[in-house]
Order: sequence, then structure tokens, then C-alpha cells
Amino acid sequence: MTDPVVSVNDLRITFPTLEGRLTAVDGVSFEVPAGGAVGIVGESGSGKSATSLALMGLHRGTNAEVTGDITVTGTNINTASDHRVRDMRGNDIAMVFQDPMSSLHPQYTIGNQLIEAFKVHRPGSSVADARKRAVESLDRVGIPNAAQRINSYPHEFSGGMRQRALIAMGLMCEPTVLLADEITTALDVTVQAQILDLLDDLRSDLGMSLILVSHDLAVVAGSVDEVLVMQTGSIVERGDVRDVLSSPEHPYTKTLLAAVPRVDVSRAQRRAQVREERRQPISEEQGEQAKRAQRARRRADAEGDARLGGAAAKPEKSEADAPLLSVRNARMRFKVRGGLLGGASDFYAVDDVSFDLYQGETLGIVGESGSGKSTLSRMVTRLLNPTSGQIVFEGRDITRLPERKLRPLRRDIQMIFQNPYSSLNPRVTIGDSIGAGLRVQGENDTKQIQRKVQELLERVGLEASHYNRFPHAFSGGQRQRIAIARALILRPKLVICDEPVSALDVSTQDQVLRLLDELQDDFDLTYIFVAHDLAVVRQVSDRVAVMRKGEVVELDHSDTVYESPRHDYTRELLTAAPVLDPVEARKHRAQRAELRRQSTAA
Amino acid sequence: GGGGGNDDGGGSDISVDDSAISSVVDESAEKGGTLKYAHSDQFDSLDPGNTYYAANWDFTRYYARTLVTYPQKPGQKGQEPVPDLATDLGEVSDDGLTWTYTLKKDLKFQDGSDITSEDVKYAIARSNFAPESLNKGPNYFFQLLESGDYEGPYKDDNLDNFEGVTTPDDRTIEFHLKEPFAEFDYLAAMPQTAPVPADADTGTQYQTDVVSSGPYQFKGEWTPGQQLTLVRNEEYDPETDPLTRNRPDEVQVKFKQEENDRDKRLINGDLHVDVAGLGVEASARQDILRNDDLKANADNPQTGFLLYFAINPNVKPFDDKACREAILYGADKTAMQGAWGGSIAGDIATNMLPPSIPGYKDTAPYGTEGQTGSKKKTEAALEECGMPDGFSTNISYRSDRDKEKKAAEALQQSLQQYGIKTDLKGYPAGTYTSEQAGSPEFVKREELGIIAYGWGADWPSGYGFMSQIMHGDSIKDAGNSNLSELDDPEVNKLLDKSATTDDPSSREQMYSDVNALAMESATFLPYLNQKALLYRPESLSNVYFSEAYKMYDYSALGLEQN
Amino acid sequence: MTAPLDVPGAADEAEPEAIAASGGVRDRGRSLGQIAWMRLRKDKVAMTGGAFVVLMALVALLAPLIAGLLGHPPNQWNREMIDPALGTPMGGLGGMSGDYLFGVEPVTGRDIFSRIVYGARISMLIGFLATLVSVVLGTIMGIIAGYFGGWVDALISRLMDIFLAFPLLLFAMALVGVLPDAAFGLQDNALRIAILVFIIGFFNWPYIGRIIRGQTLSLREREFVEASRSLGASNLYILRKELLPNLVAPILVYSTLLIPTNILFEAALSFLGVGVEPPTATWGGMLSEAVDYYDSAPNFMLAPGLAIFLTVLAFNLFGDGLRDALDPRTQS
Amino acid sequence: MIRYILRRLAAGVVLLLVVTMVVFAIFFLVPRLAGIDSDGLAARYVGKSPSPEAIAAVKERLNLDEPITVQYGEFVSGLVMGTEYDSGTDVIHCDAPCFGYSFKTNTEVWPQLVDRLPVTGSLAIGAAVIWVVAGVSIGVLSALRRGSLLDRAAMITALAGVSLPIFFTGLVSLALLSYYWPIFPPGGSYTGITENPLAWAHALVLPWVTLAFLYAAMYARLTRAGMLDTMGEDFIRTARAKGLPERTVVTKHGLRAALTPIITIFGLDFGLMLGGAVLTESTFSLPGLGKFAVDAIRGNDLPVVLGVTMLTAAFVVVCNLIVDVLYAWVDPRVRVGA
Ligand SMILES: Nc1ncnc2c1ncn2[C@@H]1O[C@H](COP(=O)(O)OP(=O)(O)OP(=O)(O)O)[C@@H](O)[C@H]1O
Ligand SMILES: Nc1ncnc2c1ncn2[C@@H]1O[C@H](COP(=O)(O)OP(=O)(O)OP(=O)(O)O)[C@@H](O)[C@H]1O
Ligand SMILES: [Mg+2]
Ligand SMILES: [Mg+2]
Repeated sequence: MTDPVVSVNDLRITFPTLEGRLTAVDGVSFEVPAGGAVGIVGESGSGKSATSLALMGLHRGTNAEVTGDITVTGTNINTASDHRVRDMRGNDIAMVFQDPMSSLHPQYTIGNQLIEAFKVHRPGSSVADARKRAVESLDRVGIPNAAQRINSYPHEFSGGMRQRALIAMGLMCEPTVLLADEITTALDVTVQAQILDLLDDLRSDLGMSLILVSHDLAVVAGSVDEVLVMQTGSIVERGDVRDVLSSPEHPYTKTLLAAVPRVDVSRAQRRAQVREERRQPISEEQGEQAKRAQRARRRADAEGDARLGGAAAKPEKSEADAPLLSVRNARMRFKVRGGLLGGASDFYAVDDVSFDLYQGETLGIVGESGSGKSTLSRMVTRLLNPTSGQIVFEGRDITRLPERKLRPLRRDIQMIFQNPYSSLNPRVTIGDSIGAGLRVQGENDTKQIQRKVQELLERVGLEASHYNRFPHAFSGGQRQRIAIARALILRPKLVICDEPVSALDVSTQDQVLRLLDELQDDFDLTYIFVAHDLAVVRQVSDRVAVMRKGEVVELDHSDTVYESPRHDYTRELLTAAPVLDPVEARKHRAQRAELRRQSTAA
Repeated sequence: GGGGGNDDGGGSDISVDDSAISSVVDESAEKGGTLKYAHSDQFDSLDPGNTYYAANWDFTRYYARTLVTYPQKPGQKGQEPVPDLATDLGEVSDDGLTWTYTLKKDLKFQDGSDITSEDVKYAIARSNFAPESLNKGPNYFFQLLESGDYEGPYKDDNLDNFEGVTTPDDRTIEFHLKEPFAEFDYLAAMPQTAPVPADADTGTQYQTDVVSSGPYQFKGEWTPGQQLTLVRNEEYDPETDPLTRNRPDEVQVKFKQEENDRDKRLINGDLHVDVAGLGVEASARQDILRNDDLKANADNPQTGFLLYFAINPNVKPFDDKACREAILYGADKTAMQGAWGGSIAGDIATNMLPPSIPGYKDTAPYGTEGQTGSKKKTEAALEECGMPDGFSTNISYRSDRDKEKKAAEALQQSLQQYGIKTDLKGYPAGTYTSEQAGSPEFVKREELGIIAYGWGADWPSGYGFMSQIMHGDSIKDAGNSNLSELDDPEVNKLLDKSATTDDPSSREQMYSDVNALAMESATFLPYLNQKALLYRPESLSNVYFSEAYKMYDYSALGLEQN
Repeated sequence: MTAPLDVPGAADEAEPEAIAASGGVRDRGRSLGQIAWMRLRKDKVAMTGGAFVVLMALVALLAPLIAGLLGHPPNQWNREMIDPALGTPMGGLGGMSGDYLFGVEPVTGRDIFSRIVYGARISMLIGFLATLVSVVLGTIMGIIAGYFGGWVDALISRLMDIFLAFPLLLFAMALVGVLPDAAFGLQDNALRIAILVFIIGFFNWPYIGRIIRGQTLSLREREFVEASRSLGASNLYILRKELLPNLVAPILVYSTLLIPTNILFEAALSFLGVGVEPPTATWGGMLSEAVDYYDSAPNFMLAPGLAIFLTVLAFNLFGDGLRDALDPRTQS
Repeated sequence: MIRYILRRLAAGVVLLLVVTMVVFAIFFLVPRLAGIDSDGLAARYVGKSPSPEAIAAVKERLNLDEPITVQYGEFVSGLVMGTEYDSGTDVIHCDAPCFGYSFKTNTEVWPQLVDRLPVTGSLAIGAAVIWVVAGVSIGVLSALRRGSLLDRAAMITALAGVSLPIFFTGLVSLALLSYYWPIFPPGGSYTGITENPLAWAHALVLPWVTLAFLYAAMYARLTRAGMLDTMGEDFIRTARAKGLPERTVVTKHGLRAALTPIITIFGLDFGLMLGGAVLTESTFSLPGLGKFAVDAIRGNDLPVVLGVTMLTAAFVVVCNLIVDVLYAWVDPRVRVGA
């Protein structure tokens, strides 16, 4: 075997903070063989990015302290001169970053930024050469019409194209190692699959080594040979990707794996499993929260709240029952500016959507970014006024109800939002945030409000004493619990969850999903659950609607949709979904390649 | 002429050379050079028929000769009119209603055409009878001439309809008056009598291209605000001129010259004259007074300006004379003098005539010990007016005149100790006489009991000085300058009579009497006979202080050639 | 006059969870205000500025007492201190002595120390009140524009553009000139001060308005506003309970930074001769008379100049510190 | 792009129109509201001893008895199409843009404004060059050496700079460098650049430096803050990851993004300044537009005040327009939106 192109030995990175030095990476060692692919997996904050940056020597000039040895293509990054390190960046080792929008300079054309990456390492080359190379590079990452698009600015590209452009930039000098840090996190599954496929192709075509960083095991599964699992700065497990996935050794890896939502597990299976776990005496890590939640549940049961009580005797829904919500031919039109003459043109974000929703069920909505999921949710809650169509809630047409008449109805329909950071008011204590619902609906007794809020806090797995804290003191997962509590304080009938877990990492995501599931049982809730992650949707939904460009292309029982999809688009989505089994992943990849070949041939 | 600064104890010795007040400094017949003037702002107008500033009147003599003018002599003699375009001073008819002047022969405009009596008549018509266009100058002719309802040359283009002035022939001009006016020659010395050829008149725009009758003419068309250059007028014949006013080859005026900078350049000789003639500013004043070499080139003459506060009897409690007297007795004039800059800025005035005006007497009604006010008399006056604890009133002043403001503050301070509480009210100088202090209605409404003002004579006589500020007939609804609203029949009668009295010495007596009566009314608080600190650069020749214009006589100035 | 500086987001969107989790351990449960105060207290420079501000406020409040103890009445002429010929102060150093701490004014001999002390009243009063006017106006307009958007926003934004396109000083001067002497039941200096406060405050609101509008615009897009609306909250409730608390920080910071700007503005107007009526002492007014006596009485120029400088500097120091303290982005 | 420019242009014209209205209202409406009748207004245009005839004539000539809307209409039409004044013998054509006619000096306002513009222009441009160069480079250096001695010194100076009233620094520098040690002439002695470039520069050094000091301080602070923000952006990391030399990273990537918002502020500042740096010109007695306006306000010469105010607003609008276009050029994101 040849020498490894990257070898890291006892890497330690610390940052000074208000509370003293924070060790972000703690004694990490690994190697990447020439042409090999290594995945680094771990939850948020585990030190993945810090490690990647160290490989590029990008901690230089910051207040981070880096010790240990990093050797990249024979050069010690820690001791080499600035000049030498600069020479290597982009040339020997190139990095592709997480957020494609902010990682590209908004004021220069894509071409300019690509050419620059080339010229800096090939000072003798002509601009024409560099340009040619940039076009090639863009072409290779699959940007159609590369010769023209090279003059576009980043904002004129879609997210996926930007990510490709960033990869193209990394490829300009044909580096030995490509370092990709969470490059697909912000992308749709289909695009994610394309990008991953692209990296795979590039690796085999160019003989590059690849370091793929992600918090999602499923993402790396099909693309790497070896995987490192990081937890709080250390590598807890490493090995061949098949071995690690099939027989994880470290408990952390195990929980990580268990948390990954699986597109092949149906809702029924999942429910059964969850119920099983709930019945078991509570133990282990998340035990405290669950215990509290159980206590709260029991107390609520004892009080005999009508709705809570009803949950136990929940009747199986029948098609004959009147639907709780029915949406008929709903359309939402936006005016978009920026035609050639700047005139506004019409654009239907939601186009002729109809569905019924019954008490106690969960309707999952999947679709790519921009397919109109959020718009639809907002229409249902009347945060947006539908352009046409009808929304009937409990037999009452609420499509055109004026805001004042709507207000009492708002008790019954609530929303949980995607971004746990922006969905809570940073300047309002969480107690007040949650209690706001009661207050705006006319409750004035502060004591009463506080009692109810604290009960609910415990129910969602937080402490009553958190009442007076501000959101900044909570993690993303906790914030999402707060947001859930806020949505539930008015005891709504229908809750619309707009991507409630997409901003969370897998383990937190799992906890939140479980919580939502429990609450549905306990409070007899009806959910509309919006997500772009097929696996997540399958776990929670009774029925699933697949949206594309504002239309619902398929709507059926979730098992039907996942197991025998009728629409091509649904199939495409399904093959694009990442799977944990590396063998399966490669099979999917082959299928995708086949599909592509067919479409280009056709 | 006024003497040098008298040293009122404690301070530095500040007496300056003063020789240009009583004699001509550097008398010389040399010609040539460029005489450089500076103006801190700009002329209100260079049209001889449309200006009311002494400096402009002095300056226009370069290109606008008048029927009568003032001789180039220092001291009192410089105030006595001599014929210029006219062969003699005015000849008055027996009934005193007609004044006749005859033009000299061979007088020419800059374009070589003859100056005729018609041109003078036209000049009077446009400057006095067309207020819709030319409204900046005085309007004595309008008031005095018997001209029916003549509407001025711009509305009525037949000059024959203007009957106030007749021209029996090309050289004779007759003025027909409504009432006799003994001092008519002074009016004939105003630049409004400078001839204007009717076909060259462009109304308000005439100032850009004045047709010269004097030794210099505009170099091309002039744009207001831009540098003005006067060059020799080839058609001018010095033989016809009683004055020698053609010494320099060229005369320049630069405008908008910052005061301190101007003073600096005056002292180092880059500039010759500050055309406004008001003297140097505080900073240069200190420089000059601390340096004997500079003092030797400085003069500190009285400007003929009398600074005073008018006390308005229509504002309570000044309807009571005793209350007015309380102000007169309570005022500390030395403080007000200090406000203007000390003795160099003026001598304390004790009555309402400037010393250079014939008829002046050194009297001091309501005078107090050391002019600092008298506690005893003030308190007695307050007692008498029934307000032993004092009262409150307002003092108005022109807000953009720093020294007037300071003087008002000084008055406020000295009255305060007697319980007379005053509020200061500043108004822009631009509207002071038109809208505020000059509007009796406004004065009454806003209760401006004490009004800061200053006055200089339009011509050097008691009538010229006092008629506008003391005669009952001159009280106007707007633009009033009789701020005390004095309407004393005795005063009115004396002033009217003086206008018809030929004998100068009896006129002087009448002026003394008017002065005494005005002071007696206790509506005037004169405090300063203003003085200016003038600096004459070494390079100037023939410098002397003209009592007629109260500044250096510009027409006489020459440059030392070496 | 001042260009708007970048404002700390009311929004701490960027705040990574990791920091809340690790760095913020000790801060858990503390309000952002408390954290800001803790940070501010550590900032010595800002605290010095703050202390000076408090000192000047006290000086302004207690002017009669201070001037009474250490000086002479501010409007009293002390002609014995003046060389009657030149109008300059007697003795060296512009008449500075134990009796006249900062010397005396040329011509009048008024006690410069007392006038500086009394001048503080005008400066602080107008600075504070004008800022209040700007802040109230700016906040209301900014929130309305940002929150309601659409044509309301377009209208208010244009309005702000118009205000910003005006030559303020000229305008203020002209306005002071054309306004009457008595109005709104006020007279003299009370009226003058009211007019100045109004003009300064009224013409400065767009600066704060723009900032508030920007903040509101970004806050409005945040999901918590939608959440609140989906709970059935009215616009007023959302404005008051959801937006305003987030705007407190920028409002506070901008007020602190606007006060010195307004103090400078007042000084400029007084310098140009359109401030309050004499003989009331103002710093700008004193400066405008000082240049003629630059060498015989340099103290006359330096005293008001330094008074303005130090006061404004103190406010700026404090404001800068406050901004940093309230800025979630500055971590150490 | 062209559409964008046209739209900004239209907005600019509307803005100017509103500005004229407000200015006009302040000078003609406010005095009326304040109880000054048309006689009083007319009296302001007449000399020392206004006769009723003269007042009546002025009133008629200025349409002072007409409703304010008519007066405004006349004013705007004068601006756009020029107007005519009666000089007595002749009709004076006041060509567009006619900013009015000063009855104090019997001259049109516009030529006088044009006359003073070079002074203000010289002052503004010179100072702007100094402050932009000094302010931006100090700001960048400070940001790059954050926390260093240089940074701290520069920021303390900058803070002092923004806290110092310009009329104080101006007076002190005048007193020291012009009066006490006569190194520079006081500002009043402005000489045109065409007349004598050396004298021109010599006379302007003090005003330039004084004015530039304040703005340099402001811009240094702005630049530093902007630069600190930008240098923390992801695209800077990308640029570094490409292997670009630090200099390129800072200048090409950092500075460009950091300076973009400063352009807007500069446009506003510069536009306002072209309309007269009132305080600087007053302090140094520079015969520019600002001083002209101040004198006019003191002398109640309304047409002049109106003219300067309008001209300033026009400058601001034009400068903003240029800046908007420039902005669209340097920041491609703007072109589509807004
Ligand atoms: N500049 C810094 N200053 C202080 N702490 C830092 C800094 N950069 C990173 N950290 C801390 O180091 C730890 C590891 O961060 P890192 O960015 O490597 O995590 P990550 O695994 O990439 O997480 P994510 O999945 O969220 O991207 C975190 O606790 C983070 O808060
Ligand atoms: N207010 C609006 N004005 C104009 N277009 C809008 C507006 N809101 C949404 N859109 C457009 O409507 C389309 C659907 O948006 P929506 O937010 O519903 O998508 P989504 O499926 O929720 O996507 P994501 O997964 O990214 O959240 C998008 O193209 C979006 O740009
Ligand atoms: Mg990361
Ligand atoms: Mg969405």
C-alpha cells in the first residue's frame, strides 16, 4: 500500500472562551489512503468542522490552538510556512464548504471565482486557459450550459448549482484530496443524491481521495470506505463502513444508528417499537426527561381532562366520518417580479390541491424545496389567504373568514415551525412565549397561566423551573420542545408541523419525533406533518402526499406510497433517499445512474 | 475732528496716530498703480440711484459725478458742498420753492456723448419715482418735489410728465419743491443726481453696466458678487472737476473677503482699503493697539454714528416719563461702551447729536457720575413712577449684530440691580426696521419697551440727522425709524422751520434746541458716538478722513509709486 | 450628520446552539439585559464614559448650586476683570484664578466657569429632549414601515429619504428664523428650546427610523411572529409584546449615540447664532465669539470646546460600550 | 439595468418635487401661519426705507397675494421653464433652472449659486479624497490588526474625531496655524484653482483637513466594523481555502464586500456636502454655498436660501442616483431586486 495522502496524529484543537479553554478536538488520529474515501460522522459540535479546517491549515491566524501532527501529501501542515500552506490549499487539498450561498462571494461571477482558484496556483497560465478549465470543471459537475453560466453570479444559481459550483472550484487544480464538509445538508434528497453520485464519479475518474463529513450516517454510507465516528472531540469508533454500520461497537454509534430514520420502516412498525419502549421501565440517558413526561401524563390523566381522557378511547377513524379538515382546489398565487421587462408574472406556489384529513390521523407532506409545502401549511392556518379554493374546518368554511372571527378558531389549529432559533422570541421568556396563547385568547389570571405552562413544560420534557429563562439558554432540541408546548397550550385539534425536525441532528430529531408521537396519542391530535425527508415522513404518517411544483402528485396510505409508488417523481425521490446499508446504497446509486442514462437517451 | 482715544484708567495706552483725521497724510501728486479695495460682503448695489450706504456714496464718486459734491478736505470744511457738474451751488428762488442748477460745458459720458440736464432729470425720476424697481435709495426728492402723481419713467415713458424737475435747456435744471427746503444742496450731492442716459437705463440691471460720468468706468459688464474693476474713462476731462479723483490707473474691489483675513492683508499691505469703511475687527484691533508701528498708521475717528436705545412711550410702563427716566439714570454707559469694544470703539454720548454735526453742544441731560448710572436717581425715578421694586420690559436688538447684542446685555445687567427685569429679543437686521422695531404695531404688541438702534446722518446737518428719528411725521407703519415714536409739536415745528431757514447759524441753534427737547422727552438713551479704527497702509497717498462720508475719501486716494 | 453605524441585531439568529450550550452555561437563566450589564461593567472605558455622562447630568441639574459655590452668577458682568481699552481679560491666562476658575469672558468679564456649568443645562436638556423626540418618532415610523410593509413602507421610506436629503443645518436655521416669537403658550427661551428640540428631534428621526425599520423588517420574517399570529394575536399585541422587546436594544444603543449627535447639533446652531436667546450661556455660542480672542484669552475658546468634546466623547464611549455589550456577536 | 436606473431616476424627480414643496412651504407658508401678512413678507424684499408703494410693487411682482399653490406653481414653472422679471425698463429673462431672483442684490440666484459652487466643490472633493483614503485605509488596517496598538490608537483617535465639533477644531487650527503661526491663509482668501492652483490648495488645506478629520473618523469606524463583519464571512474562508495570498483575500474579497454599503453613505454625505459644508465654510469664512446660505438666512434673502436648499437636495438626489447605479454595478444582487 502506498503512503497515506493524509495522516493525522493526535490532533488537539482548543478555543479560548469566556469559561476558559474549550477543547473542541481531543486527540484525533486517522489516515486517508491515496484514492480512498473516509467519512467523519458525529452530532453537531462534535468537532468535525474543526478537524476539517485544521487539515486546510485554516486555523492559522485565529485564536485556535492546534497541536499534533497533520501531514497532507507529505507536508506537515502544522509546521509548514504560511506560504507553503497557501500553495497546498486548493492545489493538493481542496475543501468544499457547508453553506453554498455564503461560501461564494456574492459580488463576483462564478467564473471569476473559479479562474482565480486556478490562476493562483498556475501563475503562468493565460486567462483563456483558466477560463477553459473553469468551463470544463463546471461541465464536469453537471452544470448545464457551462460556457454561459460561467458568467452568472451566485445568486442566479439554485442551491444545488451553487454547491456544484463550489465543488467545481475545488476541482480546478485537480487536488489530491477533496474535503467535503456537510455539503448536502441544505439540499433536497434528489439533489443530495446527485451530488453524492458526482463525488463518487469524480473519485473514481480522477483518483482523488475524499473526506466526507456529515452528521448523517446514511449520507456517508454509500460513499466512503472507512468511517470515523466522533463524539465530543474524540473518535469513538472507526473502521470499514460496512462493519461499523452492521455491527457497531460503541454505544454512541449504536444510538446514532438507532436514531436514523429509515425509509424502509413503516409507521406501524415504528409505533409498535415506540410503544414497547414506553412500556419498559425508563432507564439510560434520556431517562430523566421521559420520567418527567410520564409523571406529567399520569397527572393529566388523573385530572380527567376530557380530551385527554378521550385519547384512550380513540375510535378507529372511518372514512364515513366527516373530515376534520378538507381542502378543496386550493391555489395560491404570488406575483413575482423580474421578468425581462420587470413586469410581475403570476406564479402558483400551490396549485389546485385537495385533500381530506380525519380526526386523529397524520398526513405527511413531502416534496422538494420550493414545492409549496410551507405555503400550503400557511394557507390551512390562514396565515396566508388562499387565492382560490376552499378550506373547511369542522364543517365550517374558513377560507374567507375575517381575522376577527378567525381568532377564536385559532385555538384549534396550531403550527410548529422549522427553525427552532427563529420561532422563539429571543427577548421573551419561554414561559411568556408559551403562555402568550392563553393570554391572547383572553385568559388573564397570571397564576393560572403559569400553572398550565409549567405543567406543559414538564409534559414536553422540560423543567417547570425553566419558566423564566430565555430561549438562548436552550439547545435546538429543547427549543423545539418549547415550540411544541406553545402550539399545544391552547389544546388545538389540528397541529401543522412544518419541518419540525429538519434543523436538528439525528439523535435530537428522534427524541422530538417520539415526543410528537406521544402527544398525538395523549392529546388526540391530528397532524399535518411537512418534511422533505422521506424517512421521517414515513415514520409518522398515516397517509402521505407527495408535492411537486405546487401540485400533489400522489396521495395515499403511506405504506402504499413507499412500497408501490405510482408516480415517477415519487420513485425518483425514493431512490434518492439515503439508506444506511452500504450495499443497498450502491444499488440505489446504480439505479439512479440507470435512470439518468435513460432520461438522457430519451 | 474728534481727538484720540482718551485713556479711562486701568487699561493700556491705546491712542493712535490720528493724523489723517485732521490733515492729508502723504500728500502727493503721483499717479498710477492699482488701488485695491476689499468688501467683506458685497455692495447692495453699484447703481448710484439705488443705494443708501455711505461707503457706496463715497465709492460711486469714481464713476458718477453729481450736481454738487463734497470737497477733498479734512475736517469740518469737508462737509460743505461745492459744485461738481454744476457751475455753482443751487440758486434758490425767493419763495424758496425753486432750486436751479446749471451744468458745466463739455461734460461727457464715457461713450463721448454730452451730459445734458435731461440726463440728470431722468436720474432723479428713476431713482425716486420707480419704487417698484429701484427701492434701495433714499426718497427725499420724491417727498419734496411737486410732481403730482407722476409714476416714474418705467410706467410713464414721457419724461415731460415729470414736472417736479424741468429742463428749460440742455444745461439748466430746475427743481420745483412743495415746500421750501434750505439744505437742498446736500440733496444735490447725493449720487441720485448723477446723470443717467435714458436709453442706457436697464432698471435694476443698470448696476451691471453704469454709464460713467467720472474719471473711471466699469471694465466690461460687471456681475454682482464678482470682482469689480474700474479703468480710466478716456472721455473724462479733469479740467471740469473741482476734485482730483483720478490718481490710480485702475481700481479693484474684491468681494466676500473674510474680515480677519482682510485686516491681516490690510496691515501687511496686500490690500489698500476696506471699502465698507467700518474699521478693523477685534482681532486686528488688538494687534494694532499693541504695536506702536501699526498705531502710527491708524486713525480712530468718530463715524458720525450715534448708538442709542429708543424708549417707546407707547409700551407700558414707559407711558410714565418717570419710568423712562429710571432707565436713563440706571444705564451704565461705560458697560455699553465696553460692549462695543471700549473707548476705541466710541466716546460715550450724552445727547442726541454727534459732535461733528453743526449745532452740537456738549450737554449731558440725565448724565450721571462717571456715566455709570446713579443708584439714587434711579431709585427716586422708580419711586416716582410708582414701581419702587422695578418692573419688566423687553429690549430688542439686531441678532446678527454681536456688539449691539452685547450692549443690550450690558443694559440688561445694569438695570437688573434696580429690579428692572428685561428680556432680550433679537431679530434679524434684514427685517428689523421693516417688520419688528420699525413697525409701531409690532412694538406695541410685543411690548418692545427699549429698542436698540443706531443712526447716522444722510447729510451732515442737524436736519439730516434728526428729522428721520425725531419728527412726528416720519412715524411710519413699517420701516419706521422714529423708534421713540416722538411726536412733539415743538420738535416738529422747529425741524420744519429749519428747513426753510436760510441762515446756517440760526439753523444750528434750532438743532441744538431740538436736541435738548428730544433729550427732555426721556425717550432716547444715547450711549456712544461710535468710532472706527481705520488702518491706512503705508503705500496709500493722499489719505484723509472725510467728515462728509465718515471714512477715508476714496476719490482722493493715490498710491505711492516707487 | 452621523452615518448610521451597523447595529447589533436585535436578532441573535446567528447564535449557535453550541455557544448557548457551552459558553452560556453560567448565563443560563439570566436575561440578556443582565448579561449585557455584566459585560458593560467589565468595560472600563465605557464605564468611565458613563460616569462622565452622569457627572455632566448632575452638573446640569445642580448648576445653580455649583456655580454658586465655585463661581459667579453666569450673566453677571465683571468689568473690573476687563482691560477697558482692549476688552481683554486682565491678568494672565485669560483671567484664570481661584476666583474665576476658567477665567473670564473678554468684553463682559462674565465667569466662564459658571457659563460652562449653565451651558451644560442647555446642551443636556436639548440633547435629551431632542433625542426623545427622534426616538419616539423614529421608532413609531420605523415599526409601522417595517411591520406593515407594502405601500405604507414605501411611503415612509420615501419620507425618510426626503428628510435625509435636506441640508439640516440650513433648514434648522431658516426655520428658527421664520417662526414666531410666541406660540403654543410658550415664550422666549422656553419657546426657543421647544423649537430647537422640535427641529433637531424632528429632523433626526429618519436615522433611527431606518434602523428600526430594518430590524422590524427582519423580525417580521421570523417565525415567532407567525407563531404569535397563529395563536390569534392582534397586530397591536405582536407589535408590543413580540417586536418591541427585540427593539429595545437598538433603541437604547441608538438613543445613547444620538444624544451626542444632537448635542453637537445644538452647539452648531448656537455657533451659527440661532440657538437660545442671550444672555443664556451655550457652549456653541461661547465658541462663536472666542476666535477673536484666541491669543489674549485662549481659555475662552478652549473651555466650551473641551466641554462639548468631553461630553460628546463620554456619550459616544458609553454608547459604543453599550452596543458591544448588547451585541450577541461579540463574545469576549 | 436600464429599467432600474429609470426607476431610480423617477423616484429622484418625485423626491425633488416633494423637497421643493416642503422648502417652499417653510419659507412661504410658515411665516403666514406665524401671522406675517403679505405686506410683511414683501417688506423683506425692500431696502432700508420701504415705502408703501415699493411694498405694493414687490407684492404684486411676487404674487404674494395669490394663494400659496399659485405661488408654488409659478416657482416650479420657473425652475423648469424659466421665468421673467421686470427690471423696470426691461424684462429680465431668468432661464431655467430659475431659482428665483434676489431682490437684495437685484440678481438672479442661479448665477450666484454657480459662482459659489467651485468653492464648495473644491472643499468637498478635496476633503472627500482625504477622508475616504485615510478613513478607509485606517479602518481596514484596524480591522486586520484588531486589538493591536495601532487599532486601539486609531479607534481612540476616531472616537475623538467624531466627538469634536468641526467648528472647534476649525477655530483652533485657524488660531494656531493661521493667526498665531501664519502658515496657512485664513479661508476667506479663496483663490480659484484656475487662477492659481498653488494658492488654491494652500488656502484650502486647513478646511480640508478639518472637515476630513471628522469624516475620516466616521469612515474609519464604519470601515472597521464592516471589515470585521466581512472577514468573518464564509466566502472569506473559501477564498483562503483556495490558497489565495492574504493580500488578495483582504483586498479583492474582504474590502469589496465591506465597502459596498459604505458607498451609499458616502453618496449621501457627499451630496449633502456639495450643497454647502455650512459649518466648515462658516468657520473658515469660505465663500461657498454654505456660507452663502447662512448669510442669506441672516439677511432674509429668501430666494437665495430657497435656491441653496433646493440645490443641495438636488445634489443629494443625484449623488444617490449615481450611488444606486454604482451599487448595482458593484453588487449584482441589487440589479434584480428592489
Ligand atoms: N472559533 C471558535 N471559538 C470557540 N469555539 C469554537 C469555535 N469554533 C468551533 N468551536 C467549538 O468547537 C466545537 C466543535 O465545533 P465544530 O464546528 O467542529 O463542530 P461540528 O462537528 O462541525 O458541528 P456541526 O455539525 O454543527 O457543524 C463546538 O463546541 C464549537 O462550539
Ligand atoms: N410571499 C411569497 N412571495 C412570492 N413567492 C413566494 C412567497 N412565499 C413563497 N413563495 C414561493 O413559493 C414557492 C413555494 O414555497 P414554500 O415555502 O411553500 O416551499 P416549501 O415546499 O416549503 O420549501 P422548503 O422545503 O424550502 O421549505 C417557492 O418557490 C417560493 O419561492
Ligand atoms: Mg460543522
Ligand atoms: Mg418550507
